[in-house]
Amino acid sequence: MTTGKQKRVIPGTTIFDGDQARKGYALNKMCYSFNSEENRQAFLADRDGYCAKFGLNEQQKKAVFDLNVLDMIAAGGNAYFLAKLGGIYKLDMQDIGAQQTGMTKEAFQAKLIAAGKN
Amino acid sequence: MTTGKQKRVIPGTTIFDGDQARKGYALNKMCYSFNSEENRQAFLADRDGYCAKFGLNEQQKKAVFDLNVLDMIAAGGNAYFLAKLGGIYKLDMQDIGAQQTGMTKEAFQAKLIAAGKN
Amino acid sequence: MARIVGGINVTHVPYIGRAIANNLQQDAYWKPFFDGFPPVRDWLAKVKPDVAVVVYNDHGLNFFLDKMPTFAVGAAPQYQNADEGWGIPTLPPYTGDQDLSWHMIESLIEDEFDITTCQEMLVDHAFTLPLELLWPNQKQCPVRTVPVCVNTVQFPLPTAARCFNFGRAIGKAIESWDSDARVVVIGTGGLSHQLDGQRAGFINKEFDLMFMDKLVTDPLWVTRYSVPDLVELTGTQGVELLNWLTTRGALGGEVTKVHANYHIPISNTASGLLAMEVV
Amino acid sequence: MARIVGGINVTHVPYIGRAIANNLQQDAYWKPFFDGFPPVRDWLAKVKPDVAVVVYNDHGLNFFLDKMPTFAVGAAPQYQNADEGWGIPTLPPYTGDQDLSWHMIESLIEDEFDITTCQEMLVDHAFTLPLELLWPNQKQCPVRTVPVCVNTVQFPLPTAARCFNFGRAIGKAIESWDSDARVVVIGTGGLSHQLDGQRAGFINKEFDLMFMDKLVTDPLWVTRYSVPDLVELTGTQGVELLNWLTTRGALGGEVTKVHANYHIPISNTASGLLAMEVV
Ligand SMILES: [Fe+3]
Ligand SMILES: [Fe+3]
Repeated sequence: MTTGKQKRVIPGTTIFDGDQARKGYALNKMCYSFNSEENRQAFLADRDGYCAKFGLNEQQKKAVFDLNVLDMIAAGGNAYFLAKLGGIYKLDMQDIGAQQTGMTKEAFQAKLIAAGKN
Repeated sequence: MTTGKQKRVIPGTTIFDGDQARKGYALNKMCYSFNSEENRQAFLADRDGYCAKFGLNEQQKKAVFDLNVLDMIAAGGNAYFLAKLGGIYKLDMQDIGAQQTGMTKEAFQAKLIAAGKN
Repeated sequence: MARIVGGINVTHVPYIGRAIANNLQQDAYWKPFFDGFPPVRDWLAKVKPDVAVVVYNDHGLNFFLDKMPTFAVGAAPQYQNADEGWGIPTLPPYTGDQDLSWHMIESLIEDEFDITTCQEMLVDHAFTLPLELLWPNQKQCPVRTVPVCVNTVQFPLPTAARCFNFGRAIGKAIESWDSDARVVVIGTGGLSHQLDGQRAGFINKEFDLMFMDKLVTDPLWVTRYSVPDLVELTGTQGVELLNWLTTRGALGGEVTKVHANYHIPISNTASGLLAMEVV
Repeated sequence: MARIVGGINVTHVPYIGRAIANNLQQDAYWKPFFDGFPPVRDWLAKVKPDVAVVVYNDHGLNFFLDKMPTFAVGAAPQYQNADEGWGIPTLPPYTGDQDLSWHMIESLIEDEFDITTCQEMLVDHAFTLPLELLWPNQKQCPVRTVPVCVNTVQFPLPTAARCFNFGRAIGKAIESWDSDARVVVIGTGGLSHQLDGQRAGFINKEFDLMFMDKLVTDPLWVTRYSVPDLVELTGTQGVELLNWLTTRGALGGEVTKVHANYHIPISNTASGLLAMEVV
């Protein structure tokens, strides 16, 4: 699946390229379905069945069940689609940022504010 | 709706351009739905209701009910989509060609064969 | 022929929709952001555009990875907003300008841009909120619209040079449109932000300010950067600045700055606003 | 690096599917068409391609006017055929080559082709029947595939020059693919035919024969014609010859003719077949 081509490395950053898009297709397709309230409710009512319907693999399903964003990205998830899954659990972007950086939400927010001061 | 721009005139030929695409959107969308057998049956069971569901205007509905291909084209129909409506009635391309040119099917077929002789 | 009155680049973030719905414009957190807009609204009241061409990126509402266009142009009579899954209010539909849409489509394909044409199209917060910010408290957005969607979601993205040239071709199309309409070009997204990964929360004030400056005076400066360079410099979603660059391309040669604002943060984003007038 | 072994252009018509299903290959009506293929199959048996890049146009199966791309490239693991509404048999799925798909997508966007990428894609008779004609009676098509879809449905279509250059960029992409695969490029559609309007049944033998000749010796000759010129000369569906031109572009400079066949009519269409080998 790898092309052998040298990829640009940006620390802490996953570029959503063809390799990621291939790996994550089922996961992202499920997240895309969450534009509909009916689908969001169907997911909450039967997460296992809903993931199976979209053909998520075990890694993807575990990441979704754990609500672990870094694991979802490792499994091919794309930020724009994953955000819709976050929405189901009322996670805002600072919640998601804090989780990924291993910070408290307050510390993450403080970091954002600090970026404006320098 | 016209742009005022001089359009290329090719006798007996309608180019499916933006003007046609705007005019024919509902009709073509209905025809696109005929990729599904279930939809084809739903159309046959209630043509009026099916046309209404896709928002066809009177001109489009009349052309469809009359199965008049030139009228469908005048109403914005595109050949590739209209062919799917023809399929419902088991019209092949020589039936459709004969109808549009006002020939018998045999005469239309003879004309095609003649095109190979010269 | 139609006339381009200028261009406005503005950040989009879903939570702006919630701030507007809850009337938080003068709240301490939001005030530095919302206070950027009155001078731009004054300018709009003066230049009176009839149509807005809005260059934005879809966030998984209208486009999925089954059919992901590099550049898409709307050609619908009306554009509906819809549920994006985040509980922000759905806004009323926007009126299209199909004459301009089809004129642009003709011109862009003639100029060898391989666009996807959309005769039906849902528009997300990246399209609706900038219009809401520029024309607030309207029952119905007072300008007709043409959405232009740039892929900033799935790599490879179009290069900065391609986006700039796409913008130039959009400008050329508008200016050759046989109409007395006044057109404003709006670019949305950016500036630096990264939502995903261990580098989430990344912001680059220095680059953003340089970018806003160069966009007015020397936009080709941006084309020295590859898309991965731009990700490194501005974050995985900071690359939405390609929409700003496309918009700048549409304005052509020289522009003057009407008004600018920059504030960190709203949500996880460095917010920018830049209104430019064609010289 | 991968190697392009050659290109094959071939007419597609839904009823070919019915003729195959009903075993009519030696029927007087169909024989002059089907008899063109054995020499091309012999050549394929000799050059042994592993992958086919198939340049075709969709006929309202995968794409509707809500999202109509100028150029689309498939990137799916598998491509399903499906009901097109005409009662022709649905063929088994085709295996994709995702490595080549993504390599092409990277290369084409870098070269400023604004493609739509399709990670899920239904393929219609224009994709399936040429493969069926070239590799008949197989349970499963013996080559991996990459579908490339060109808009010949909704005007404006890409210009002939753009298609030729798109083909060149496809050729460059294939030849820079780090693989020892052997690739054949297949273009489908045409030649002259017109399904709609009072001019239905229009066929232009003289132009078709000239086109087939020039495609081998001087393909840029075609680019002197605008798309409306090509409609006038070859019919509203005759413009599908843009897929032939794109395929020729992918082969690069000089080619030799392996085999050609031309017969009027099958259905309403002047059928052509042209296999070319890269010099
Ligand atoms: Fe965004
Ligand atoms: Fe065809």
